[in-house]
Amino acid sequence: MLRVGDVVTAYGQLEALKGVSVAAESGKITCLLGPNGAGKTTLMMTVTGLLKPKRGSIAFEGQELVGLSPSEIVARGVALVPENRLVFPDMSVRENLEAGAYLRRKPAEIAADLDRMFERFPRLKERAGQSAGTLSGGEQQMLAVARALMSRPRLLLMDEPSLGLAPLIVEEIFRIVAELNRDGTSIFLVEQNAHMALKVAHHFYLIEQGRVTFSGSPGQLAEDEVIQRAYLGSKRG
Amino acid sequence: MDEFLIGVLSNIGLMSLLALSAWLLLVVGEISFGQQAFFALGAYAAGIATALYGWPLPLGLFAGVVVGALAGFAVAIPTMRLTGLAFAIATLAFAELMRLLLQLWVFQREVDGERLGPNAVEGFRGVRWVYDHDLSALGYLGVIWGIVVVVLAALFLCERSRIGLACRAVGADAELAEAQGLPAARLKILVATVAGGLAALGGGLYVHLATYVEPQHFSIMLGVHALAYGLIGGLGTALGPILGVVLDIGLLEALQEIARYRMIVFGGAVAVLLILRPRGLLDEALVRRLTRGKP
Amino acid sequence: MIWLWLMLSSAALGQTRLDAAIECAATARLMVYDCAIALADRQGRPVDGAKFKLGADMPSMPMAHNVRPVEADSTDAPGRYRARLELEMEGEWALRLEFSAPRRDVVVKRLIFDDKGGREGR
Amino acid sequence: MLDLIQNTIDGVMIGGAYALLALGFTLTFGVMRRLNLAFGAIVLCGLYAGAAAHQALGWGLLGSIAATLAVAVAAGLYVERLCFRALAESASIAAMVSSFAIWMQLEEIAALLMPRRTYAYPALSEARPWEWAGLSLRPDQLAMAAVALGAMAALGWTLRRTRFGLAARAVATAPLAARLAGIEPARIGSAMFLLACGLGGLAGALIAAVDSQVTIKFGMWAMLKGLVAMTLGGIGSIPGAVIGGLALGVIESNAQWYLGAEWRDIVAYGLLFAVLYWRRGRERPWTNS
Repeated sequence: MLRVGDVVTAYGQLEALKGVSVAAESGKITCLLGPNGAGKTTLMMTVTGLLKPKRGSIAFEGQELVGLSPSEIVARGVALVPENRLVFPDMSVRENLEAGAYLRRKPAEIAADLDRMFERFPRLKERAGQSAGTLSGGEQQMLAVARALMSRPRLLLMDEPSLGLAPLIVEEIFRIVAELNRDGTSIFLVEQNAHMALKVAHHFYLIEQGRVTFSGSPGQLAEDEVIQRAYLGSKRG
Repeated sequence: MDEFLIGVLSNIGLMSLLALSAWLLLVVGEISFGQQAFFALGAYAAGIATALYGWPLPLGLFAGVVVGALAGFAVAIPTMRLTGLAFAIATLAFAELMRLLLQLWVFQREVDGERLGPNAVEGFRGVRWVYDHDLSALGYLGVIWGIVVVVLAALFLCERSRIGLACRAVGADAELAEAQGLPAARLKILVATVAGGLAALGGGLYVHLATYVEPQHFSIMLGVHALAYGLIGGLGTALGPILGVVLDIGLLEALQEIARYRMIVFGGAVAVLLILRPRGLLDEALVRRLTRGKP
Repeated sequence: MIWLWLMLSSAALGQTRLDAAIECAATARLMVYDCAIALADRQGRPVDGAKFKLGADMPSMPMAHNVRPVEADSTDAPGRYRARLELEMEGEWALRLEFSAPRRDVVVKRLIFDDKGGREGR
Repeated sequence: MLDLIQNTIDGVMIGGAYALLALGFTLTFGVMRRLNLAFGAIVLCGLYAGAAAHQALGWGLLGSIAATLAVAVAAGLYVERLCFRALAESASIAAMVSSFAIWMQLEEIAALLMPRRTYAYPALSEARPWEWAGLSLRPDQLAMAAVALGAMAALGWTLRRTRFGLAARAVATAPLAARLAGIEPARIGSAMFLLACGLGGLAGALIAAVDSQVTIKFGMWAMLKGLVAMTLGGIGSIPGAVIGGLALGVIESNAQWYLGAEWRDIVAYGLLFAVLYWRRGRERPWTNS
């Protein structure tokens, strides 16, 4: 469904992605594991059009995404849950969700989806009128996921959903990830938390210093080694 | 030399000092809408010294510089903890306060049977040291540009010194510079003090050329022009602000056919220029390329 | 060097200072004014034979609006001169009389210009 | 006491127009993080167009206001394209200086086309002041305040209840997240810029109609009042702009009454400096809006 081919993305002279090729299959959870600074967030921002790659191609359902604006990419059905639970802190929970449906034009469908989100995330319903900045970290992460879902993506990208959250909440997040996938959303997530990610992923990649260094199913590589390389990278470890 | 040309060249020199003052603050990353206040203080102080107390011009100018630098220091202390737009508006508030207070200030003495000195909105007339001492217009032009050259030379020396490098670092990223152990706040206060003195020097020279000043000379219009010249000419070198002034007042004013449309041409040209070169004609990158390979 | 030269330059000259009264009338051409200037010394006696140019500066933006100075002509009336001035817009202008005779001097007058002419005042 | 009440009423009336000017700055600053120095000149262009329509074509109040709004928005479009749209995200100083250059340009064009000192603008109302219990109320000022209030209410509704308002607030509070939701900040910024110019034009038209004239100095005046009012209420805050505008009006009218006309602006700027000092000049784009 998503094919990233030999993508190079640079900040000035510095190449953060040095030719990355990954793929996410329809109906599956694909996971990209790697340490800080390996290029995970850069890849997410490149796929969503926030960064322009120097070269390479990104095809979604056979259509090229490189050159499209973030807004056009959202419209094609790719949505990102950004790192650090980037919500709109001064807007209410409900408004955050409405903003997620910005590109959709049918009020009735949006309202139905809003109800569905409140059903899935009852905590958000309780706090619908509250401003998002007052939510706890876990609640903000739920909100960020729900907001991305409001654009009705066929592929949901997630950038380190477990970052900075308590273990119990991390488990809940991954339970939701698995649930969403069961309901038919394809998911591509980047993580440092290999232990949790390997539990849900159908396929995973390792990325180190801007290059993909392993590709396979969970179990193909010893979990200890994956964890080691996902946190520290192989060259330093 | 044609008198008009002498007049234009004199104005370029004077405006350059004010533009350099605003440029110095831009180098450390601060936008000031208020350098005209120090220009005003310099003009009033130097004018009072020569016209009311009979001091010689050099001493009068020096008095102006001292007053301007002290004021620059005094304003910098409460404003330096502000950043960005807040700092810019604080400098604007100070400058407007200064101008409004000058509109109220009467301080007159009888000199040779004539009452002289700041007279509220009427302004400060009769600062005629240059005329009383029969200094020609060309001679005074020499004085102005002599001073500009000395100031430029001093700034070039500073640019290569440790303080100069530290200022550039603070301008690029104040927080990072501070993390590296540079006293960013103190450097900014130092620069604001020097900038105050520099603007005051320009003001002192201006009042002796014009023989009179009045508070409305020093409105925000003057200050924002100075700021714009600094950016248009380029942030990379002290020659930048001078280039900015020459382009506006010099080039376009001198071409009398288009003088009436000066701001229309210049305003549009500046907007286009800044799209192409957002840090001015002589920006840091160009200056680095030009000076590379030299000792 | 410059300082030294300035310090050594001549001391204040004893002189008679000039005073000027200016009134400008609008002409058929927009922004062109005929100015009548009356020169007197401090005792109020008309001053004849002066040579000066009339320039203008906008107090709201000093150093930028340089109107090219025009030579003033003497008239038959004692102490009366005239000059034709072209401005950029109506409003407040500081007119600057730059004398070369009887001695180098400057007199600045502030006038407000409108469609009828220019008068001293605020 | 009666004086204080009268001054406060007068201050609130003019403060409504100040608030609109302040909102003009705040709306652009919130969405674009840019200062539009050409704001006053844009308003001036609109007012000159209104005055020209009144003089040359004999248009009345509503026609002149319409001309003012139309030309202010057109001038705003020019400034937005040239100074803001074209400059990259990091060049905020360049955008500001560029807008200053266009301020000069617009003012020069205005002065060349209409070089007179003052131009007549259709009066808002020539009805006599109402007197009540020693207080007097000018109907035209009341109308100005009412229109300003109406405009602010409409703006509030737009920001809270429309898709555009939602997007604008999203861009103001978290631009990156907004882009990820499919919102295009550049497009929202342009629209907000034009809306701000329209509000500025409306404020200018109201003030010119109360004075029934306009001069070339109006642009600078409008810019300073807007900037001061915005900063008094907290840079970038929408309720702050409204409060700052009203506060500036009330402070000015009381200072003028008790201290004299020459102290009016001194008090305002002194207070501005103090507020910046005490609040450390925090920029709070659109919080609590």
